[in-house]
Amino acid sequence: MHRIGVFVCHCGSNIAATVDVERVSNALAHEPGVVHSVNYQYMCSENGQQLIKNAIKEHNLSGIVVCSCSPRMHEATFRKTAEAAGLNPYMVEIANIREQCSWIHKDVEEATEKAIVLARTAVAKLTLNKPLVAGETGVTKRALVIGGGIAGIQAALDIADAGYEVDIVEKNPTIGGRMAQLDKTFPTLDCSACILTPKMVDCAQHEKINIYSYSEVDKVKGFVGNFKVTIKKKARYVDETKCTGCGVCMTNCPSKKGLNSFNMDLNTRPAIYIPFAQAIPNVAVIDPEQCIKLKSGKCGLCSMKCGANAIDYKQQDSFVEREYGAIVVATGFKPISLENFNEYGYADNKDVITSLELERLMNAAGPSKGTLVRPSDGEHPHVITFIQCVGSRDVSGCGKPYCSKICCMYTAKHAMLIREKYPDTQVNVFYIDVRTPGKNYDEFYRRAVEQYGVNYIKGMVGKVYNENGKLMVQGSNLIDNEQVTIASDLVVLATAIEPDPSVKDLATKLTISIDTNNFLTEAHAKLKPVECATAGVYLAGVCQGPKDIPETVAQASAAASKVIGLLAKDKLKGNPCVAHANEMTCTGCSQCAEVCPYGAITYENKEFRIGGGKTEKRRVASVNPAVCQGCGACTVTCPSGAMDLHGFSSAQILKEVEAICKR
Amino acid sequence: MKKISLANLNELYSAISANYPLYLPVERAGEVNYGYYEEGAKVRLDVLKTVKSPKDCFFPQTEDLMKFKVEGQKIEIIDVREHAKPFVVMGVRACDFKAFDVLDRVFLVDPLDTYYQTKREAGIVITHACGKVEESCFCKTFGIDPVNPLGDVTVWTDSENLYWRANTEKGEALTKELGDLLVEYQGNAVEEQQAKVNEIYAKLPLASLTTESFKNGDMMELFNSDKWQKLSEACLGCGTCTFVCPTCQCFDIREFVTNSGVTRFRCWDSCMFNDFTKTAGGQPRTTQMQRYRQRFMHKLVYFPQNNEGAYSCVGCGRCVKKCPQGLNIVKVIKEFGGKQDA
Amino acid sequence: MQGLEKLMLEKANALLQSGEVDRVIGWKKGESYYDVSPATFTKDNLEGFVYNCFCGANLSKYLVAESKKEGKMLVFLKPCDTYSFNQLLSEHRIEKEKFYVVGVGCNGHLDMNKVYAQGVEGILSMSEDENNLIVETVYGQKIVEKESALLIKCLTCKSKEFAVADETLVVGEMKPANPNRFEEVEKLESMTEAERYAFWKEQLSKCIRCNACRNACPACTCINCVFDNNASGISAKANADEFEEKLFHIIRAYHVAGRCTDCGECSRVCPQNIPLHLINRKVIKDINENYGDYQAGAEVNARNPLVNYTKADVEAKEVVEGGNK
Amino acid sequence: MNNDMQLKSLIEMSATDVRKCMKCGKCSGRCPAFKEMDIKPHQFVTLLGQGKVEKLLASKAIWNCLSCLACVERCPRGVAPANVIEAVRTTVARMQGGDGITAEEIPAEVNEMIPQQLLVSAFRKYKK
Amino acid sequence: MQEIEKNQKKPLIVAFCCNWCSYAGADLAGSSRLSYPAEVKIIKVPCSCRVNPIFILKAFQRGADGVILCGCHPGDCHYSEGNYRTRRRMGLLFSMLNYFGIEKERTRIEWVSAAEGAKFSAVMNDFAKTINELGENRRLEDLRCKD
Repeated sequence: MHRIGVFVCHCGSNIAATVDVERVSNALAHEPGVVHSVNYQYMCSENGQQLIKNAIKEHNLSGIVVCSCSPRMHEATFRKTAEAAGLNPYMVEIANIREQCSWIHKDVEEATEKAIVLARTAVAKLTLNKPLVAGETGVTKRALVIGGGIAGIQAALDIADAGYEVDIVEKNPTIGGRMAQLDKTFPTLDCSACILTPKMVDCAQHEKINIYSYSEVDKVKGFVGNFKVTIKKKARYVDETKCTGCGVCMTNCPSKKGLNSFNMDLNTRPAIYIPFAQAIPNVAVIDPEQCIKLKSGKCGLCSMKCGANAIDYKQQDSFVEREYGAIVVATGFKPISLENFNEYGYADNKDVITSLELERLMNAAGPSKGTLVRPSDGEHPHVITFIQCVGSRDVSGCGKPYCSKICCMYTAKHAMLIREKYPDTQVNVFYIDVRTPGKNYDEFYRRAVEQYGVNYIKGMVGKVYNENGKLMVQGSNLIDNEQVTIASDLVVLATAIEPDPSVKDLATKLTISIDTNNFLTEAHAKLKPVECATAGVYLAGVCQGPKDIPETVAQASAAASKVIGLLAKDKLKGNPCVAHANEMTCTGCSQCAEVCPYGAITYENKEFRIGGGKTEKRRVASVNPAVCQGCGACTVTCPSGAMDLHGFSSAQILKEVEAICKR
Repeated sequence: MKKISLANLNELYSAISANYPLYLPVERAGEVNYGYYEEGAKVRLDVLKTVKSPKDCFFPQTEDLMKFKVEGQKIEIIDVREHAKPFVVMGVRACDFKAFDVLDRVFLVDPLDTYYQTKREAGIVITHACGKVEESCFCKTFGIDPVNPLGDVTVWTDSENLYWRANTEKGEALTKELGDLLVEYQGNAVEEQQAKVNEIYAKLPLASLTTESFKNGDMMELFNSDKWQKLSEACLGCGTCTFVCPTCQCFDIREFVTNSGVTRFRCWDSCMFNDFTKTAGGQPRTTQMQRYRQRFMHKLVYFPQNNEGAYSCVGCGRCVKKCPQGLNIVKVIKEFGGKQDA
Repeated sequence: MQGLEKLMLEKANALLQSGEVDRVIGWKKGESYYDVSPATFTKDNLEGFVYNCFCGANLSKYLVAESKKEGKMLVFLKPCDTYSFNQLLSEHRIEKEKFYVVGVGCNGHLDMNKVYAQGVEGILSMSEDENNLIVETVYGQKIVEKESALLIKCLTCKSKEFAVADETLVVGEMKPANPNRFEEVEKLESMTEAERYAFWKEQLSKCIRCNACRNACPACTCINCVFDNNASGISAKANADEFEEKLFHIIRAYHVAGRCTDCGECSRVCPQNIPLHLINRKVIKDINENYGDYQAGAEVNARNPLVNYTKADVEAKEVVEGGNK
Repeated sequence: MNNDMQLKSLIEMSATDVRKCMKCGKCSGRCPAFKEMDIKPHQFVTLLGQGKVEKLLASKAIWNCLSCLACVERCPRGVAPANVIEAVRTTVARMQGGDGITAEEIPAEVNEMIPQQLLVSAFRKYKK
Repeated sequence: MQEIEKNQKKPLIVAFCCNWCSYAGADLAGSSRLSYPAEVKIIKVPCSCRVNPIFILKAFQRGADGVILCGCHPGDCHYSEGNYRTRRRMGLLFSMLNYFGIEKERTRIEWVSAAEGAKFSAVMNDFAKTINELGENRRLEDLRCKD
């Protein structure tokens, strides 16, 4: 039997001036189930709350309805009040008679009538409320960072510094990512390696950080606080624990024709290699496609020369299963393929290069040891032309519709560096717009123009063609309304960037959503920029959208702080207003799982009694309350009505409808 | 005997409906069911089998039983039984008329169903002899004479006239009220038609259908027969057969919350439904086979055992025509009658 | 049809004998030519196996229960029934391994009501050839052209493709599907609101809530339908008010929206001949026009439009105004 | 026809959304006839966007355009400047009446290497 | 007299508002003192995608003359995609209701953000006006409820 108490608040005159609160409390006193109904000046005040607590004890109330301001204001307050008096906090309903009644109506009669209806509706709902207890789950105090670029490194270091274990999974043989390939960084022109490699070393030496290099995420199970991840360690044919990184194997390897991907394929490397000098882990890896021993069984030189006896041609892919409380996705980017942009002659001319290739050409550790030379003939280029927005802001279907964000700045950087190092070089930049928001960014760009005399031409390039060994860059100069053709020695394309392709597969494994450009979608564009809709998964770096290094680091630290906040908890208290399936009526049709944005629904085959002493196995849905966020999408999709939502059950809402329509 | 030309039937309907609500076969949206006569209604007296039987007029598909008026914490109980005004049901075929007898055996014995009783007493029944028979008809199996039904008034129709014979005081009174509309008739059109119908009935495939095997059969043996499984396997568990049946009388009592209280009403239930007689403790019949068996055991075995051998099937053939999957009582009767159980 | 019946019987026999299947679901002869019933057969017990122009039922419905039994079953499916089979697979209601699907060619099945409507009375026996139904009656022989007595669902046949079949049995050419199956829906859409209201009010007033439409529907496979479940808030055993007539049919159509294959069983089984398929077909038309063409059951595990969305979906208002006048 | 109607007709005939243009000048950067044109390809797009019908109709460049569609092919925004030029050209041609050259007047010895498209567009472009 | 009053009664409008945007939008309308008719009564749901067609039909059965769903703007759903689902489901439901002859103006979806108090009020005023002009819901009512 219900023993409901109704408490009508005056809110000073906010409610009482338009709603006859006395009439409301009297009318409600006669409602079936109501045993106590009063009104008071300020229910949310200490005295008001005490009045409620006393009434709960005195009248042994089973639930309370507070007719007051919006539940968004004081629902939490009154739930605490109820709890303090020994009532389940979910046995509280609020009738919003201020924002949705007294404040918008002038006529006392009308407002009072409406207030009574709203109060009755709340009572009607309350009669079907059930005490709810938020479920609790433990938290595995370890985080997984997927991707070992600057985003992953920063996130891992921040989390580890807070005292939690972190695993980094990096698909390449070394961490470092794209930033390791860069020469200098804008807007300060620091050497990229100088600021990155110490962080890489920190990672390697941090007692809380464990790096799974040359590894990939294979399977993800579980939910926030309790992920179970299977990591695939690809065979590198070198025992990581033994290899000292001395490099003897590299010098002795007879198969030296492999393209050096770290150097953007601009030069070659041996079949056994360490990607670059400061690689972390500083351990060799064998490219099985290139290794003579692995392909034909002959050779074995590296094994013979290895003093540490680290070479293991029989190594296989291996799998480890680890548990994590949180996951940071930091899978980074790659430049887009230029196959749709024949007009720039990238495929046909060695001297048409991408900006990332230029980074390697200018890098002291690069293929030309830092001397800028033309890839075709090793000559010093005298006229260099940059083309911006190659594949960015392109809705024609050939490129990407978005702005890649970093190109304006790095092109200015390149132009400036070249002019500084080789003052005899003429540098031209074709641009559509120069976009330089950011601290000291526009100043940086202006320096390129004003101090270094870089020739910025507003207009886009129509085509690049080779004429007598010169690259003819034909484009518009919109300011002069002219078509110009610049004979250049080197053409640099500011190629658009896109999320690393591995992210698509990963998104499916993590049940996180992906936009039309394959960027991962954050939970809220403004207020939850590093969270995913799937609880416990966070985003850092370009996998979420184009960004430069400072932004990436900031986001990585933000994601890390979210992870730390999560791992700091011993128990995760769930929202008890979650979905639940009635196994007796569930048919296992799987429609609910299809609409669940959180992947909270799974299916299992369960045995049920069907009468006559018989049983049958049936597929039924099961909701993980720790993952469910309580949107209710599944409840409407379920044709049999087996799926319902605590706190907003179908019966409760129908009862509200009934009560509202009663007149 | 009196008669009226078919051309003047609308006048007859108007005259009757002037004094009584008149309930008769009416075509609506392409189907013929019993409905109230009103100006412009498409009366289809010629149709042999209405989709639903006329049992609705005494035992409607839904019927309010009582109301509870709730005000605050006060509850008032309201009796909704009205003093029933006389009404006329016209066009009732012999089989359907016999079905009233079956319903009477259920509702008019202790405990008396006063809702049914009130309507039954207020109803004036005009039966309509069959001028043709269909291959799905088997009323004679249950001793019903399709060409000579009773009721308060019996009518016959041929291609020209409607012939009218009052059988009871109620019928005589109604005849008198109609005055000159009906004229005296002395010919033998009725007898000729009767003979012809009987002759055709004899030729139809179900003419020789008999229920003898059920009369003498052992109830437990019939119940435990393994034939039921095969007979019922296509049954979808819908209620078509029970809802078009003129004798099915099961109902459920339910409540509806109105704006001022609660209305308690009853509505037809079907033993074919999987929640039939479901209670907190469970269900007596959990499989469709059991439900299927119940329906026919009831009609052909249990009911006769409790009612001096009267079957609760009248051979109207509606289930034969309407079962979506071609199941029907004829198949059951033949299965148990045609071959002796081993 | 006799040719096909012979092939089917041979196939059933062969598969039962070889042990490939343990059971067969097909049709069993009735008391008369037209009251054939779906039935299961086992090895050495194929007596009464029949296939004629009245075998219009969709056998897929029975497979939910059959799938729970031991052993493998041979099922004969017409092209339209194969879509239901796939849909049931998608919804995990049946297991493919439990069935050997033989697709049978189809040129439409007959509606006995339409035979009666042609003045056929006092039927003694029937037979058929390719184009005609030959009826012996007490009044003499009557010939009914099959084309004139097709079930509504066959008149508006959606497809002659087998969406799934381990093998097919087709005798002669199948007539093409009807490309204009939405015509009747369009006719209703072109009416005014008041006319449509009157149309459905009259049609649905006939509904006796026998649940035949629901129970025959291969998409309605809930263990406990919301209309039978007192906890749902809408359970009812009769249409106590005009509102409930509409409620039942709206919710019924809505619950199978995106899952309905347009097999037409709802209309076929309705004892009051309410054109129930026009409700489901309206939903299909709306889906096709607003969210892209979709045929439920054409592919296993295709994503039902009702559990899908695109960010560019039209607003609800446009869906309403797009079709209806 | 007044200015507004002419503008409407030009927009319709162009069948391209000039508002999509982000003014990058790629069209003009590609155009092989750029130097001969008084109004440049990108300007056709801009002028139509600004509704400057008179300026468009007075353009001589419409007779320089080769209809090679270089400008259309790689516009990053999917705008078709050649469509605008074609629309202006057709409008001007219609205003002039039907005195263009006809297929019969093409000498038999025309080089087979000349693209068909060029020939067909020539019928519209050149007056007798 | 009572009979006449009954016939002239004001229409009843049920508004389902999602907790995150529209309910907050309604609150903002309230704190901005932007009035809308008292006939509008709000039911809070976690997300517009929680609204089952049964709720809407039930509202009409019990005597509502109009039903309106309010949710976050597409793309802004707290649960990221709930309102997209609502849009599809309700598109089909409303179309079906109209196919049955129920006046299309009786059902509506509006996207109202937590900042759009003014829009909430304007929408409700407009919807109430539309329903007022349409008059009582006769085509989807349950006469028993009037008892």
